[in-house]
Amino acid sequence: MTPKRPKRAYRYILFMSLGIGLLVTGCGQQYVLLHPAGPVAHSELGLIYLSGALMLFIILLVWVLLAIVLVRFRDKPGNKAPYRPLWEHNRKLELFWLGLSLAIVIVISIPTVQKTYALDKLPPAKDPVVIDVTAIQYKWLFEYPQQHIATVNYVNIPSGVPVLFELTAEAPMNTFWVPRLGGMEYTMPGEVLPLWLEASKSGLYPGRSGQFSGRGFVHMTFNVRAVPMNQFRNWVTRVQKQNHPLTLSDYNRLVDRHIWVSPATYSSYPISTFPKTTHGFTLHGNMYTQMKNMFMNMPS
Amino acid sequence: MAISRHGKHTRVIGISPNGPTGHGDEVESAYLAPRFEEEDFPWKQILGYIASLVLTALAFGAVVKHILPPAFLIGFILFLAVLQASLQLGVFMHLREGRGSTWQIVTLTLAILMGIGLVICSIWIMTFKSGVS
Amino acid sequence: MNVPIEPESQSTQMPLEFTSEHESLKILGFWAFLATDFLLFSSLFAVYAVYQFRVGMSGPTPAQLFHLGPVIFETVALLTSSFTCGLAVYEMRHHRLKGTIIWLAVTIVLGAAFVATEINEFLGDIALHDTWHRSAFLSSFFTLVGTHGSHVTFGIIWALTLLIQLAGRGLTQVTTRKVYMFALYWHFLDIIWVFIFTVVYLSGKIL
Amino acid sequence: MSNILARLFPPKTRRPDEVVIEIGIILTMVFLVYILTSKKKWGWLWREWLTSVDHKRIGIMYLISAILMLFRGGVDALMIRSQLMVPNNHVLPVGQYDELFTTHGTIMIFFMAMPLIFAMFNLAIPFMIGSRDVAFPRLNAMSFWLFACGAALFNMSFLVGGSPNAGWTSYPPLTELAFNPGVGQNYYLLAIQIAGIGSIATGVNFLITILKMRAPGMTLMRMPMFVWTSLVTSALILFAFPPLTVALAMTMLDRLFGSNFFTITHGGMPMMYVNLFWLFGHPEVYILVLPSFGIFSEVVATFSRKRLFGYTAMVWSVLTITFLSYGTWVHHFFTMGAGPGVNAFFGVSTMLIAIPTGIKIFNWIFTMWYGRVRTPVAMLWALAFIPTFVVGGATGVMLGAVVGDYQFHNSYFLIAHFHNVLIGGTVFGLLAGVYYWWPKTFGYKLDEHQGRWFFWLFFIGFWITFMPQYALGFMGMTRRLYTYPPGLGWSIPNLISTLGAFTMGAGFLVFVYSIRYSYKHGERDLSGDPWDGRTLEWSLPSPPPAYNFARIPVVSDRDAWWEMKQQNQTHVIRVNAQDVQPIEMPKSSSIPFLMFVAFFVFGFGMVFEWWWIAVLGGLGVVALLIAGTFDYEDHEEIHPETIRRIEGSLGRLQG
Repeated sequence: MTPKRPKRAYRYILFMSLGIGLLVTGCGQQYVLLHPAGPVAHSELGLIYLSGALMLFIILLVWVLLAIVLVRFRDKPGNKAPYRPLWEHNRKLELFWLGLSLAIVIVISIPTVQKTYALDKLPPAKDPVVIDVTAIQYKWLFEYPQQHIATVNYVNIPSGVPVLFELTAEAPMNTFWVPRLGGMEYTMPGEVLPLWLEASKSGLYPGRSGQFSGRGFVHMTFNVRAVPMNQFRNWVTRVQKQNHPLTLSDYNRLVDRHIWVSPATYSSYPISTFPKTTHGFTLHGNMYTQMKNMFMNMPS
Repeated sequence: MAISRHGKHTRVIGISPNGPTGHGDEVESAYLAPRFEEEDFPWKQILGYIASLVLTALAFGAVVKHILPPAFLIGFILFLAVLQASLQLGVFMHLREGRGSTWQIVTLTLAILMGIGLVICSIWIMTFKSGVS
Repeated sequence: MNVPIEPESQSTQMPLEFTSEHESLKILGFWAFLATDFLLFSSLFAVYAVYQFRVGMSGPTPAQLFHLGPVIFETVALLTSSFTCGLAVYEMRHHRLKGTIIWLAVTIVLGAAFVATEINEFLGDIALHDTWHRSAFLSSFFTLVGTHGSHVTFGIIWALTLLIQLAGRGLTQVTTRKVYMFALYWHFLDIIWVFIFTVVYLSGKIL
Repeated sequence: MSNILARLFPPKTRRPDEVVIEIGIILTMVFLVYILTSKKKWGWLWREWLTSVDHKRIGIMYLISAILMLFRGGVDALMIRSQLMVPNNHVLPVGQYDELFTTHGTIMIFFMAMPLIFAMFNLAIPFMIGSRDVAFPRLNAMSFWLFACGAALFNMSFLVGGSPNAGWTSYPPLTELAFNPGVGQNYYLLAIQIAGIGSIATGVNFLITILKMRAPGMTLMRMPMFVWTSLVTSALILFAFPPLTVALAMTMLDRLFGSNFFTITHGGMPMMYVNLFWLFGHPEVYILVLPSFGIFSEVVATFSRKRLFGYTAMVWSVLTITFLSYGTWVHHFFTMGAGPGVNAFFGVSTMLIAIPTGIKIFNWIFTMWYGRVRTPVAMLWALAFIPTFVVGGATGVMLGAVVGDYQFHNSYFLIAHFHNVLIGGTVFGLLAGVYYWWPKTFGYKLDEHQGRWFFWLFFIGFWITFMPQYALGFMGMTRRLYTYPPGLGWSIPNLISTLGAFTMGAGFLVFVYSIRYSYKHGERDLSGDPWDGRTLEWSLPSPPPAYNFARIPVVSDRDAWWEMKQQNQTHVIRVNAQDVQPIEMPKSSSIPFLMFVAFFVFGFGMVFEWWWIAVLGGLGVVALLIAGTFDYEDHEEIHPETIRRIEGSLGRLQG
């Protein structure tokens, strides 16, 4: 079987069109990971690009080498390529690919470690908005300990300001994920995990859960709406004035796994709700802050 | 060949150094040569027993008397426990004996490494949660 | 190239349990099993280490739960049984069937005393409603110590079957190998207990 | 009585197709019983198979079970893909979808890949190291029967009681009684636990077999690569399974006896399960893939007619992978907030594994360099492995880069990655092994022409199925989603992916047909060395006699058989008619099979919390253990006359 020219050209065209197709569709808006809308997602995408590019290089290198080997050393009559059945060792070659893999791993490792530490810290200069997130069977409950309002299945945040999400769960684990703002973090019962995200510009960013949590898992979606700070403040004031408070009976309805609710907004929430699921400890909206808020919000 | 460390009371039951095991070449079988030792009176066992009781008493006494700050105290009694374990392995479990005892030492060493790593890493992972500062 | 196969004449110098190549494989295999079992206990220790302060809403803390009196007794009983088990192997290596059986029987009795004390201790806890329903700490405590206890119980049953076999067949390649394996198991349990004693009971009193 | 029935057959909506499948299973069983009875084959089945301790028979039983399970897991996969084919689809009820992805993952990992690996161990290793059997033949049989017990129990959940539905990882607290009251999760826990005991026993067995039962002259550095990878796989099993045992046992205690390990009250800590599970789970990935690396090394060297390139480097990289694989488990939960120190440490350790793996890939390519590459189906699978696995490895590095994983975790990018590794690595490698060793096992080749159809359908189907899933990951689709709305851009990749899955399914059908066809018409292997092989198994007749080697070979080089052929020394494997010695072989035992029965009863009782049944089964297990220890007659001799007759009929007698 001799390689035929037309077949090669055909393959070439196929690969080219595949590549172009990927590139074109890659720019489509549906590739949410490639369209970061905040510093966290941006930083993460940077590493994805870096590792992806290096890995693509390795993949192509291996594919090309394999293709060359298969063409050159096929067992067919008249193959003029050398045959050396005892050739099993070449220090230079082996050192070369040891060095190559090591170099690539080092190149990826350094920014990985840097970014892991960097993303763990809130940017120092800005004062964050704190939002307590509770994953319920099959809803998302958002509580604003500073503003003392609550929303269900959607969350409004100010843009240009870091937002500290304090994540916990009332029931099985979920993950809190807003792909365009940044990577995910688990919501676990009995634990509070911090995650900070920031939207650079206003917009609607869909979020969802990445950890299967039971029959209604498919409903674990929410929208993040980022608006400028003044609009956010107006919204908070409006909610505090116009909406109903989240009563305990509302809350009990929320935690019932059989009841599905549409997005909702509450002017306040029982102070005990969030601590109840986390044994009285949160990172920022801890008991002290919450009590302070409670006093500040009390009609004098 | 098992080397005697106990003078004339020890009867070494051994195989000549080039005693083959039927596996591997000469280099390998030098490590894997069978080795055994047995004495005429169970001195080793008796001493081991006394030592184990003493170590236990030490650990117990140290805890009851609270002779050190807690962190050091725990380190100390853990050290004593490791001594105890080595004692059991060496004296009673004849760790170095057997046909091809290298393999049991390798397996056990790996298991101990994995076990310690498992415990320490689990504590590290599970009790240290990041806080956003 | 031609590596000679082991001549049987040399094998006679070995302890009986190692003389048959086939039987000695089982001893090495048992070491591998012990490695696995060691990791099983490591996992249990890891869980205990993380859980020891997770006493729930109303559960007792380690310091409140533990009584060192019975624990000391258990420790001494098990250490002594380890010693007697070592003597059994010593007797076996000197081809003394009677001594082997006697020391093995003593080992069984001491093991039974250990298990009885532990069960008594557990029953005491349960009488005070300190069951593992109460907290994660209690769950991990009972599981770790109970797993060790059930290992010891299994060892006792094993040793009983060995006694019957020794009485019936005497010291053969097979029975000595079995006694040797049992001894490895028993000393291994002793090591685990030393760590339970240290990490669970003594540390529980410190922290 | 009605109470019991309600527990065995809980009132759930049974759709017609389910009923059809259930009736089909029952009818198949009845049919099998009928055939065995009418042909009077029960005695044969009992003597030759159920009580056999012969590693060859056990290997074949593993192989058959694995192919059956591949079918079951594959059907699950196709149903999952059908459900996801178009947006807003409701072909399957949501509950059943949850059961499907759970059983798909669990079966493929524990009841397909593991037994297929053990099949390869059993069918190749004793031959390759020049041994007559494994170190502990009876334990080997017991391993198989424990696996079979786990598999039977797990598959029974489909018929009786209900299947588990919390994913193959089964994270609590979703699996706790409070959120998952049915018996499905009990099935998961018991089935994997019982099969896991069998796996540990296999690990012990092959560790000792390889360490101690090698033919004279076969030093560690003369072992075939597959023997090396099997050795470290066995060690990995020993070290990796205990944490799983503990995690499963604790979940079981939580569910059945009310302890508080992973509950959300009383201080329970669900994350501890995740920690323990992946302490097992990550090494498990290497348990699954290392044997394939070994098979691949054998196959590539054989079909390149060349020595394996960089053998020493390969050995060291295998050992490095083994060691590192214990230090990377946290990368499965970077997103659980263990802190930057933990994440950075485990991120770097994860990426370090890429170095030895990369070395291996280059070594394989350079094994073919200066060789003469033939491409029978076995080699095709091996060749398909390189480009596929390198993509899986590369995306693995992308996932190992911690902050990248924050975005990829549990998304379809991850799904595509691990299918790339597990299918491209494990399954391709094992299929290469199946095609490579099939003639040795059964005495005939699988049809090459049909094999090519199988290969190309499966290979192309694989790429069509999983490449769109990388795209889906970038589109933010997460795993285990029952359905999805249109407008997110997910529809077309999902449709393509489903088409690919059905292509793979078609390939599997060709494979099954090919087995049936080759059984009747396949090329018989009379030489025992159909591929011009390099290692000792090809010095034996196909299929080998019960005692494997009439004469234990003495090894002087790495590719022992190749070397013998090169030096025209092949006659040394033949035994002289005069000096045939009796051979001691392990005797069949009914204990392993009875162990299966006892464990099954125990497991069944535990699943349904019918304690007296469980106690009965448990007592049975103990009784069998005791019976085993009193059974001294575990060996029998094969008479020299028998050996002379067998060897003579194979034309393998000297003089």
